[in-house]
Amino acid sequence: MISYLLRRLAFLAGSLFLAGVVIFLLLRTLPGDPANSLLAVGASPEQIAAARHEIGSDRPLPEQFVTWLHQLATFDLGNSFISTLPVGPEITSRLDVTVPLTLLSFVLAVLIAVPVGFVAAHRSATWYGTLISGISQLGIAVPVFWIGMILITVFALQLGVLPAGGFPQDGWAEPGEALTSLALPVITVALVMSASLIRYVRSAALDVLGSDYLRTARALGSSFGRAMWRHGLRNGAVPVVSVLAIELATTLLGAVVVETVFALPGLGSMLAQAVAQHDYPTVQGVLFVSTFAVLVIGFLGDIAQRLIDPRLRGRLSGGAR
Amino acid sequence: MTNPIRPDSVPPNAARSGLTQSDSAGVPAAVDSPAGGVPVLSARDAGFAYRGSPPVLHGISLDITAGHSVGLVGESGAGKTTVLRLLLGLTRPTSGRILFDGTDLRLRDREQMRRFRRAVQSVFQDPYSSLDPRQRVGGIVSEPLRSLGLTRSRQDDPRVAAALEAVGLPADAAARYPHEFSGGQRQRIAIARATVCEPRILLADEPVSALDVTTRVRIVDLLIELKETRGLTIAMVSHDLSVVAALCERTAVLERGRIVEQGDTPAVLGTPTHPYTRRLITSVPRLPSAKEV
Amino acid sequence: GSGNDNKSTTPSGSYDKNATIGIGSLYEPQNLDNTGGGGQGVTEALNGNVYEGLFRLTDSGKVEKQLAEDYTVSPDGLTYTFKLRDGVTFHSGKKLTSADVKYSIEKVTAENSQSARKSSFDMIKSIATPDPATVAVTLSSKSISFVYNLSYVWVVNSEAKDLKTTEDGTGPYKLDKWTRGSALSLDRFPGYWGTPATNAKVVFHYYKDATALNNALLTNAVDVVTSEQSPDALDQFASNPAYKVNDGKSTTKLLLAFNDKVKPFDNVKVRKAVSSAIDNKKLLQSVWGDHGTLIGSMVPPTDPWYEDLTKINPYDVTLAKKQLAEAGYAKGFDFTLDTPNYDPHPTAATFIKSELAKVGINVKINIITPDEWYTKVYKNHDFGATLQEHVNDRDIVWYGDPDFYWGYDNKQVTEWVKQAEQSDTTDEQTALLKKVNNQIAEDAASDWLYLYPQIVVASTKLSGYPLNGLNSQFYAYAIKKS
Amino acid sequence: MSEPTAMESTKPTRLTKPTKLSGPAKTDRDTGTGKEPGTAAGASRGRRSPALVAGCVLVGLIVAIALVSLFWVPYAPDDTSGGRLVPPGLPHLLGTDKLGRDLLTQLMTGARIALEAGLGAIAIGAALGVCAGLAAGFATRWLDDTLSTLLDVLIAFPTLLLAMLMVAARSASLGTAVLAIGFAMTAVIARLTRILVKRVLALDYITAARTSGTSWPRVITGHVLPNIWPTLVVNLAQQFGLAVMAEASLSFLGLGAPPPNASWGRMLHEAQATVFTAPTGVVAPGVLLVMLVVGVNLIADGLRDTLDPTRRRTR
Amino acid sequence: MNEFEKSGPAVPGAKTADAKTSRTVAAGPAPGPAAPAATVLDVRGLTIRTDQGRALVSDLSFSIGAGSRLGLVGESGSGKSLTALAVLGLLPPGMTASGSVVLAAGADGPGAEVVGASEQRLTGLRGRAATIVFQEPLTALDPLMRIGGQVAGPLRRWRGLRGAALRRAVREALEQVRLPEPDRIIRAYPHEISGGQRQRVALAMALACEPALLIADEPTTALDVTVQSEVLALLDGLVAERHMALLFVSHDLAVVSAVTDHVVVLKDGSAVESGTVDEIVRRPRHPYTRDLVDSARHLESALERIVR
Ligand SMILES: Nc1ncnc2c1ncn2[C@@H]1O[C@H](COP(=O)(O)OP(=O)(O)OP(=O)(O)O)[C@@H](O)[C@H]1O
Ligand SMILES: Nc1ncnc2c1ncn2[C@@H]1O[C@H](COP(=O)(O)OP(=O)(O)OP(=O)(O)O)[C@@H](O)[C@H]1O
Ligand SMILES: [Mg+2]
Ligand SMILES: [Mg+2]
Repeated sequence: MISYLLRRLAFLAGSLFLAGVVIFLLLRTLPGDPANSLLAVGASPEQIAAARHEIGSDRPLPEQFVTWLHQLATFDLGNSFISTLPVGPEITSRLDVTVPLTLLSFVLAVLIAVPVGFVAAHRSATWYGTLISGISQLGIAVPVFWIGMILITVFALQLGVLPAGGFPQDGWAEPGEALTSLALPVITVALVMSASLIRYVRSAALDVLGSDYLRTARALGSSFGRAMWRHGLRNGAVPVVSVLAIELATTLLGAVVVETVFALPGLGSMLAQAVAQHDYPTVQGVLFVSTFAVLVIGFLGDIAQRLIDPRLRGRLSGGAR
Repeated sequence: MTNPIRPDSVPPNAARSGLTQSDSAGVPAAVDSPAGGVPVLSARDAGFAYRGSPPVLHGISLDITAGHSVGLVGESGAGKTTVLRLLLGLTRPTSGRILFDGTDLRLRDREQMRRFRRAVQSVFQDPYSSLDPRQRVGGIVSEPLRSLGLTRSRQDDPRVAAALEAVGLPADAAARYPHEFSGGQRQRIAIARATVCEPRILLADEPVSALDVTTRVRIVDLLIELKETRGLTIAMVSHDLSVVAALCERTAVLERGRIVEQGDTPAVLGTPTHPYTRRLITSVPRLPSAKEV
Repeated sequence: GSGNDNKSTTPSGSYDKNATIGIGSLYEPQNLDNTGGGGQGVTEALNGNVYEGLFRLTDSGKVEKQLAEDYTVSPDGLTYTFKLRDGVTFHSGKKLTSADVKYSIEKVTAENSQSARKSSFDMIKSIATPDPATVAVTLSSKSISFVYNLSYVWVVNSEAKDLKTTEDGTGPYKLDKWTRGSALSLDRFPGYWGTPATNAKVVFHYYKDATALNNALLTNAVDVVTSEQSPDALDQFASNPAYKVNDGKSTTKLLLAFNDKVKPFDNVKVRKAVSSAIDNKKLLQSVWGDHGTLIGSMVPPTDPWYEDLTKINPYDVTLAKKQLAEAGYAKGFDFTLDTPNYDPHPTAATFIKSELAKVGINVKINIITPDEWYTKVYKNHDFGATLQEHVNDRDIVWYGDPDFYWGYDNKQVTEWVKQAEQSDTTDEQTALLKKVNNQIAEDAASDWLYLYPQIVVASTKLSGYPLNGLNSQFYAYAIKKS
Repeated sequence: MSEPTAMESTKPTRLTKPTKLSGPAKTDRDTGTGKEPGTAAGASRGRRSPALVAGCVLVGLIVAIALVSLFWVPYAPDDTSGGRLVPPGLPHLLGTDKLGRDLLTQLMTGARIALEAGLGAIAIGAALGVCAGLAAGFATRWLDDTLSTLLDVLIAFPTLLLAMLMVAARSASLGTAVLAIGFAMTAVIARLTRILVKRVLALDYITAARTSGTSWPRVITGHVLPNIWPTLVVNLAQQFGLAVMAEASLSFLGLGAPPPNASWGRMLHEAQATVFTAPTGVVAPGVLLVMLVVGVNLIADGLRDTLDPTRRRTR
Repeated sequence: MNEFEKSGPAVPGAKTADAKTSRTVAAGPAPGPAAPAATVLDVRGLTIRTDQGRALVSDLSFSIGAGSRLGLVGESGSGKSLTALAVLGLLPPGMTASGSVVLAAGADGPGAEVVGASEQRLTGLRGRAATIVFQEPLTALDPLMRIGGQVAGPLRRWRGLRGAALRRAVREALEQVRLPEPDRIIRAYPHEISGGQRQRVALAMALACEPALLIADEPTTALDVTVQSEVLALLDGLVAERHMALLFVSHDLAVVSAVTDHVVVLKDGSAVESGTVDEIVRRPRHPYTRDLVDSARHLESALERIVR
């Protein structure tokens, strides 16, 4: 396990560097002049040149890359082309919204999906088993923004029980208010996420239900519930955990839509804006932090899987499937 | 070609090599090749290790001579399948050599490989995974012919029909899919595929282990028949000593990657010297004798 | 402070002196420096609220004295001497001096300044500070707009360190907190030299999406929306007694700008035909419902030289066809319309396409990013026609620049524009620019599709908010909440 | 020599090492009985799956609408003569939008865009993904380790992110969106292909083919591809649904097909502001979108049952 | 229970033949309608259908008395495993059993009907009245749980052991089935031990329940011959020691004859013949049985000639 951890960590570092290079090159090959966005329509060419010089986009690529790497090494993500303010602190402040949003949605989705998915599998022959599968099928097909729009219309505009969007200016200094403003977005994301999770949980549960070890446990006199608890849960978790890691990463990075609908100052909306403005350092910074997060989530997912499943220990790659 | 030397004709003790022999230094000579001449296929002091694992085979020396079918017995994990893979040219030994018709088998030599593939064919244990479910039987059986450039046709080649007939399958089988056949019939299809290009040697990995006793008998009979009518030489892995006794003139006993005993079957199984062989023989479950006590 | 000129919002009797006003906006500042790329949002939030100039532009477009108590102009019109108001302190506590004013002007004209107004100060020769209360600026040529332009110059503390995330101005509010991506809050500044603000705190809440902004107003998360961009949602406010929809005048014009130097738009008749073929009224109606105005030219009603010129190129399809025939395009022609990818341009482009189809002109819509627009259209003049919104007031003068992107080159107009700037009196300036205005309309230099409405939607509890929001400023200090 | 009939011994007696039979090989073993042990649902599904039929009906409807829109729509797509936000009725069956364009017309052209987006993305994703997956499937050891971990990482990057980057580079258009979605899909398809290839390669019939002298290219075309395509097709159908959704989301964010094209996502975005005054604008495109995606998912499920009856409903 | 605790190292199964002859005398009930009082399992007219109504097992009847051994023989797919599962009420979902399966619930109380019993009732029966060892030792054990934990499950449940006593019992249970290095195996995961070892673990778990009836569904088919004979001998010894009844399922007549005294031959889900091992092997009456016996003899003969 230790050697696995070391190898996996080395891989993590390698991926991160690679991702850095890819992100950097990707952004530099994009057309469009960042300096353009700096200036209102009335700017003179001299002003643009000056602006370019200031942000360093006139220097040769390798030099820019080295500068960037150097900054990274000192935990500095550079300054935004547009606002000229440092990128790092802003990302941190945005994470205050995105991370709780993601984690809460994730937890809620798991809380919904695990029991529901299990029932769908255990009772797959009954009408409500079919109904659950049907609803989750439908849930996958409904776009996030549609659910968001409907929730806003019902809970914020009609009933007026929850805010329609936004996030308190003081953030988590007022936990109650912060939680209330995250309520609808979290429900939205959790609904969408659980729709697809239910299917994974259902299929994992079906595998468990048909497994020999469960049958053995029952043959030895375990009640069904006990056997499920002792054996089913962990075995079912193996394939689900690898999916969970991906879902978590996807939600973390895919928060753009929900952040737009709910006007949340999260990482997603920051990225969307930065992309539109060609604000390379910001895009770069957000992407890098996201990549880091994805890699770490993947890493944790792998570790979790290996903790659950002794058969995987020592194998570098290959999830449950 | 169709005159297998009766194993009984060789005196038991003369035809046995012990454990010590394969341990001796240098490249051991083919152990007491029977009077058949040059072995078609042989392993010389071959060792093998799967990448990243400790070696699983050590100094394996084995000859397959025309007319002398060989049975490879041993417990699970002893390395029987691995030996077969080496002999099939699927992997290169990590040490030692594999010889085909007396020359080194070179996996890159296209010409030699073509001759080799034509001469050496294989049958596997699991009749379910060894046939491509999405090909018709005709396509499956004709595959060696097509791959070796002996025919272009998928089903119409007379050799396909002949091969199917030889294994006791109806001619219309060619147009059907494997899943329409039972385990025993599937194993027949596999044998038809292996014999369609008239190979000299058939390497079989537990060809009957997956079958019911009744079916097993029929397949063994079929193999005996093919030996006799076609002069086929079989090299077979099996943990079922009865099958080895019925089919093979010679037997090699493998234990933890080493050949601990090899020689003519009656000698090895009749008067085993190695304790493992002895244990193997006493372990075989027997029916109560036919006569009432 | 300076008087409240927000006439149209009736002041209600009693109000909460310690109210917090929530203001919803789509324009978040990039940073807090208007010479360093702060953008439209920083003007909206800080101009007049946190920072003040020597002069200020009222909501109706008048220029008033603010930090300048008085000023004189030398007879040759080249030296302006400003006398500063006494007793003004910055939020940091420092007293305002002439050095700060000099510093502030130079900040706008500095080489690395990103101020859009930078070029309007090109004629400044020198700035002198004979005593702490006096600033004398010498110009190299006469500039009638100088005082007006000074209303854009924020007077900042010359000793302030970080003006990008903090501030040090003299206005009625000081910055409480700026949470990027989310909100910016201002607190009443107790040491303000003038009339204190009528509320204790204002919070600008920023939204990326008009619908989200409207929802915020509907759920009382904000009290007022500075500039409504989603007219479709107005019905729900108009019919609700809890809200008031205020129709103000903006300075933002939507232009169908021709490249006047290339075929077929180098032909006045073609331009006039196109202008006449498009039913601007219907376009405005479909984009903005009953809001917004048609002006028929480049000048918004808040500019002193405004005239209603919608008659010059009226909507008249037969006339359009006739003019096309006269220009030799009886069968119409094809052209590509470079359209920025954000609203309302694509919508307008679709509309124009369907209108012009009726006179046989086939439009190909080419959607481009703002970047591309800047490079392709603005810099390289590589286009036939384009759509663009022009937000500033007093920007008719661009028609006097033959090198501007639309390539309108009329010697007479260029001369008039130059003379106007050199005029001695505003009347003279106004008369000249009116001539310019008429001429470009006659030439159909562009098709001025419409003038945006400036719609402020507010809770009926609120009064005293500005309505026109010229140049996107939003004076919050007179807002009262009952 | 009589053999037991196929019916009698559909299950092998395994006497030695447990051989884990997986996916494709297992597939047709049970087609004999047409049943899947352990799942009652599997047993009740006949050869013509109701899911498949329902899915075909839904998708067929959308396809029909899209096809009709090629030849006929009630109004020209950019005809603005309808009047602002006319409620449903005659002559505008579903009413008009704020520009006075006919909603039905837009919905119909939107169907075409949705299908184009789905098909385009799938084409790109499948072409690249299957090739990459094959390569990784045949790669050994560290190369495979690297590739598969790389794919894992790539999969975690959401389609939207990639699309936003590409849109930033190339400006919003249907082509860009499709390209981006296709690229994002590549990793998923590649990973699946890799797993399927690995599974098939471990089976004896591949070894048999090799010992028959069959060359690698012929092993791929003759054995690997035919045995992985059913599962692949099922997955591609699912990805199609996701692609359609992704396009709608992009359009919703204003990064998809630009305005004259009436993408459903964009229609939803535009209608957002008028949820109360003109609800048809929000409901109609949403319903069609859901119909299409549910339809392809049903088809995927149905295909799995018919092409691949033993595979449990994974995902 | 006392017996269990007292029993030292069990007799190795080397003396199979002796044990068997003695047992045959103490013969349990012959499969037939009249079941004596000590019946542990009584199956009457058992029919198993799929949810489409196809009968996979039809009208099967047999019974087993305490301490006796019955073999169920038949080729692949003949319904042996389904029968075994039906006895425990563990049929896969969608399959239904009809007829009657009565398990002796207590020492001499009235038998409990399995067919149609509630899940709760079945849970009470499973383990104590009867339990099963499956063919596939790898999949029958939970891959994610250490062996120790898995063996502890039934011990805790049936003998109420906790803490140190439980740990000791687990170790003893593993020693009973003659596993080498029990301490290592306790900590091992199923994939870390060999097939034969796994099957012994499964056996230990089943024995820990101290069932009245042990069902062994092809428990050795996945094993090597050498290991197979060891496990068979072990099973033989332990069952005898505890005076358990045994239902042994296999397709291999030779294997069945090594451990049981009575045999039921199954073909296509119905019994074609039944009787003592000797009768079946020496005088098969039904052609199918004859075929089965002949095949086995045929294969054996080759080896017989050499080994004698
Ligand atoms: N792909 C592989 N990678 C690593 N080790 C392997 C691999 N395949 C087999 N081994 C190991 O090599 C040894 C010999 O395996 P092999 O399959 O040749 O045995 P066998 O005698 O055929 O066994 P069986 O009777 O169970 O088929 C075993 O210890 C096995 O674990
Ligand atoms: N879950 C299931 N659903 C449908 N049919 C099944 C199921 N399980 C088994 N069968 C069928 O029931 C019949 C009897 O199966 P069973 O497993 O009892 O055979 P068996 O005698 O144990 O065979 P083997 O020796 O292969 O284990 C077979 O035809 C099999 O295909
Ligand atoms: Mg093997
Ligand atoms: Mg069975």
